[in-house]
Amino acid sequence: MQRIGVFVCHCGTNIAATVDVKAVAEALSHEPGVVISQEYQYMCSEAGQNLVKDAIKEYGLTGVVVCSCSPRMHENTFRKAASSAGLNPYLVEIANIREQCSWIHKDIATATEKAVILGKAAIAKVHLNTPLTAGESPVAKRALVIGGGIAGIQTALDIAEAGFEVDIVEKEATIGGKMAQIDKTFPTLDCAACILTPKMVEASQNEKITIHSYSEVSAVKGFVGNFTATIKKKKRFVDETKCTGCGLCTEACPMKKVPNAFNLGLDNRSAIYIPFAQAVPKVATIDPNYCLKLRKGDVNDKVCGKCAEACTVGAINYHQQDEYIEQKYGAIVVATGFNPIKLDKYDEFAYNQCPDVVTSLELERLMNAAGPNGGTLLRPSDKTHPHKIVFVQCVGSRCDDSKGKPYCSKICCMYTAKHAMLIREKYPDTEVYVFYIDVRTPGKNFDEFYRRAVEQYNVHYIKGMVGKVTPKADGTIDVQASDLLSNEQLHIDADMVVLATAIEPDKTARPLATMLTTQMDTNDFFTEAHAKLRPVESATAGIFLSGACQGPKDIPETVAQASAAASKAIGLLVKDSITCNPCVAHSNELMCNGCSACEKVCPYGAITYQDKEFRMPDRTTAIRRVAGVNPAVCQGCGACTVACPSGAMDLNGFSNSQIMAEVDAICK
Amino acid sequence: MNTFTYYPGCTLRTKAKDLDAYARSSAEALGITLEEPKDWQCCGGAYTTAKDEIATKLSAVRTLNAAKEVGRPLITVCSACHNVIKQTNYDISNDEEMAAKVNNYLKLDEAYTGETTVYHYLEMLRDVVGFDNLKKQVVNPFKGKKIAAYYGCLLLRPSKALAMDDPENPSIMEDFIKAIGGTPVIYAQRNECCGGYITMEDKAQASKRSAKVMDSAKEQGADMIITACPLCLYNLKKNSGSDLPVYYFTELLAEALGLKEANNE
Amino acid sequence: MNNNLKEQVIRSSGVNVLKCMRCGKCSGTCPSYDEMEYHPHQFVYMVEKGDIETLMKSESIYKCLTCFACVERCPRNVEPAKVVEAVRLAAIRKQGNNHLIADNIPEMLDEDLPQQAIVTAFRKYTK
Amino acid sequence: MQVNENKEFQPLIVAFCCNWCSYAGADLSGTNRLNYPTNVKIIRVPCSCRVNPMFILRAFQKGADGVILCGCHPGDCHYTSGNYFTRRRMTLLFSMLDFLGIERDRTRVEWVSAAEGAKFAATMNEFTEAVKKLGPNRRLEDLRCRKQ
Repeated sequence: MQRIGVFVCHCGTNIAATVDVKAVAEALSHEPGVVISQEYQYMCSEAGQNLVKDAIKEYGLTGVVVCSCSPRMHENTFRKAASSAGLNPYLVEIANIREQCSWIHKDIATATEKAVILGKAAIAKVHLNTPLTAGESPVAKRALVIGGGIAGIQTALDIAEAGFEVDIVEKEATIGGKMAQIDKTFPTLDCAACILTPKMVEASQNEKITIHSYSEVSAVKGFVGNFTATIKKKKRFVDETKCTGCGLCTEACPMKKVPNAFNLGLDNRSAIYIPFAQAVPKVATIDPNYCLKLRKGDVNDKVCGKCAEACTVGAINYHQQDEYIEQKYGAIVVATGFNPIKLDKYDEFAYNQCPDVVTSLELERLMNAAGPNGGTLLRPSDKTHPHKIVFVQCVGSRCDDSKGKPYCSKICCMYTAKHAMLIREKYPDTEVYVFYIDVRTPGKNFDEFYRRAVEQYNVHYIKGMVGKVTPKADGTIDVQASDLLSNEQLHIDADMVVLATAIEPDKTARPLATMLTTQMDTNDFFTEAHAKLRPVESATAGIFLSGACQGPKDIPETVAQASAAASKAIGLLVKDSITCNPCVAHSNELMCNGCSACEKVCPYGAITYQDKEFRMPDRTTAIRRVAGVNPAVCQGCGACTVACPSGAMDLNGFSNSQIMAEVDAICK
Repeated sequence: MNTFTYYPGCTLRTKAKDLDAYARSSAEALGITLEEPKDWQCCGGAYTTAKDEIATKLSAVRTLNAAKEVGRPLITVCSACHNVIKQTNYDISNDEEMAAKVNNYLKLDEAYTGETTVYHYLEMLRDVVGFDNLKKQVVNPFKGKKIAAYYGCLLLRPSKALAMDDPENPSIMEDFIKAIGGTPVIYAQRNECCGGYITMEDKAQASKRSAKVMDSAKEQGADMIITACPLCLYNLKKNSGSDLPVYYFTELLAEALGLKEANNE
Repeated sequence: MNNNLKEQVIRSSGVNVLKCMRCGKCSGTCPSYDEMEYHPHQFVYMVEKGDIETLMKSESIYKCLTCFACVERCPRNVEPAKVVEAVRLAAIRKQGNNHLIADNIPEMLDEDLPQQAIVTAFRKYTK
Repeated sequence: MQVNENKEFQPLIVAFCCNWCSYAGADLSGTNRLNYPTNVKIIRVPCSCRVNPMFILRAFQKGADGVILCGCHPGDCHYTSGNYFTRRRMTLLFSMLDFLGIERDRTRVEWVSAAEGAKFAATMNEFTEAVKKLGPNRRLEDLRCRKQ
């Protein structure tokens, strides 16, 4: 006779506000086999877990049902609790009455009714649960970091420091990411390159770190401790092992009018290029969209070939093809970063019509010593020095969904204060105006920094918003804006306008999330496993999050999170093995007819056939061909169970009878 | 197939005959038949956005329903008519409560719920005729002419309902200008209001607005400015104090197609 | 504060004034700003506060050109012009509150003034 | 209180969700507080390919009015190829149900990734509406299973 305990969680008011937890506990207490049914404020707390443990001992429970949050959240917690009280952990079932009930429904009566049904289904299932023992699987001692910006670099360095191999996969020709494009950093105003480039070099020289630049992750298979990733090294038409980064090819290249992506198109580069002087790896790459030879379509044609002629080490290879590398990893860290949004929907600011209306990132390049003007701030249109600059905050941030991004991009207030200050410092004759809605400066020394811009550098902060930007024939820009405090509409005759453009996750993030089976929010930021308590882990085991791919972040926060993600990854990599999933398939040899249907559908090759001797009813023996499952290889998908025509194949933890019992309980 | 219901509106019958006449003759030359619905009424000139206004929306619905009954898309020329009719059509398609109230009032044989497609004449040129095709039929191109397109507020906004073009960086009139051989002049005030009906009681405000538009176009080197709206034309001509010539876009179209003299007799 | 009037204006405009984040872009873009005593962002805020009568008495309601620049550019989709319209309707719907009197029209006319101006002004200013 | 005789038909909908994508997607719609009707009851399976057609028939027999099966997008299956099996098996099953006169709209296969909370909620809303329109399942329901 089964003795089942039911525990209903309030989750504070998360569940209790919409589900009448007392009624649920009461209703479930009448289910067959239930010997105790109680509710508690926080089942996952120690006191809550003790309730479960005590009940297991006191009532000699043979099964436990916890009605609480998603099993993806706390199934393990309760399994551990049961285990510590002497009950096999796989005799615990979770009814998800939070994510799939209280959080999505509003009406208490119907939500309660649904919670009861979900509880009944879990009880019906637990009746048929069998004790399972988990095996172990080895952990591949290597980490994959996707994205080579400051987040990816920091994570890789920390993991390598702990003694593990790390691969960085970066889609651009160099690592460095957005930070490499930034001029100075707030709130200390030190130069971004001065603090980033040594880290880039460190990463490239660290023997534990392999950098795959100009590469993408094209496939990921497997599970925690045991991922297999396919890395596509895109053809760059240059042999990385030979190229010395001397730059002779870039000088020889006759195609000089390629918009320089590193400088955001503010100047031009050659078709064969090294993104910037401190690029890592310092290797040339040919842009096939502009290269005269490659555009021709036939590389054997006699066209151009100047770069190959100039190269003294024979690194240029017009015949190079994409290369695919397959590698096993124990842990994966996502560090795909961010981009400024496109400003097509905000042309009242004349971004597409006037070259002197720029984004903040473009301003970084315009002010950078390695930028298009060698560090002198000049207007892109006529290369003259601007004397009046207007900054517009919150362009595309805090918007209605249909217009832009609903979130605050977080970094703009601070970098705008930085820009304003740097300009006033270097060009005291330049007037700087900042239109703001709110100045948001939470962070160590942040508000002090902003106050310095106002008090020391006399930057004009105006509470209000720019409504219309009109480029004029004389080259100046009429900025029409409201000044809410003086209640007037202003017209400023500016020389330049800088838009603090909202940031969004990189476009590669969504397909990557799908590949990794990790969660994302509606803005395409990766979702952490727990907003407060597990901020650097994704809900999928073995996948960790680093930097702005998880939400807008400044550099210090990014670095902190990168190191946190690294420590989580290291925590996984130091283990020699991790507990495997015991919910694997098994075949009932007496029922198996040896048809091989299961073997054909198994994606892991976990099923093999062997001839076995069986005793037949009339005391004879017969040799029969039957299926066997290797539990270390089986991942428990269950494809075989459906393919099996004789019903011999079943899946631990999700057996035919268990699922049928759930169906029956729901439909009763 | 290329027959459309054509709604001229009140002003095109009186003060803006040029806008109307050249629209008709050009359409004919381009192989488009325009049929006026019977007994049309004035659209009201301005769309009342208030949810509790029903009577002011009825005349536009009658026009839309007339087009629905003959099963043809509706073409408008005047920016104001276009704005009123298009907004009415948008709201009646998306606001069930309004659709119900309107239909209760009108008691049509079959309820009208936004079935008619509404084109502005410019959209017809772009989407039905095609600017490339138009270009081929131009006999008097405006070569070397720097023409500033004036959209005003009515053609583009609210963009959700009008859905003609990018509300902040439109190109339909510029593409039209290119098709008739001219050089479009881009200037920032092209999608700002001319002052509109405020001219009735506050000439100063209308002057200020229209002068701003004209100055902005002139500053960018425009030789002339074109519009689709009689009220814009009035404000820009009479109130701006500018000497920049203002024309209806249909005048230029007819001239480019070699029709203008014929109609000017 | 007049709750009835506030409710009427909100219902009639269909605008959720609580969506406003008070950036002032509507007023930054308004072509009639200098002619208005109360500006678009103030309309939204004063309706939220329920201070409608002040707005109804102000000439500002007749200065809005309904050009929809504020509607188009509002980052939060608040649609201030619809609020202005609703307040104006609340004012002119009152008996004897027509802002435009038919008898005065002839002196406003000139030979080029299009009909459109007259019908539009009627729509905007009278009931 | 008067009993409302025109009380709207509330269908019973069973949703099978794969653990890796769709179940996580369902959790995400919860985390984002995206509503869908209580009619939908989710059963967690490791992979959509774990769903035996028998489970679906059983659900109909026991009185479910609609059954929806959700898995990872094709090509993104956690187990590499499970959802391809699902797609084939369900095509077959649905055409059989068709043959039996079960309306096609009572069954559905939908791909919902772990990142698509909004899609999950939208799908469930839409599916519930579709099943509501069809009314109660009569063809396959075993009346002996009907609750008293």
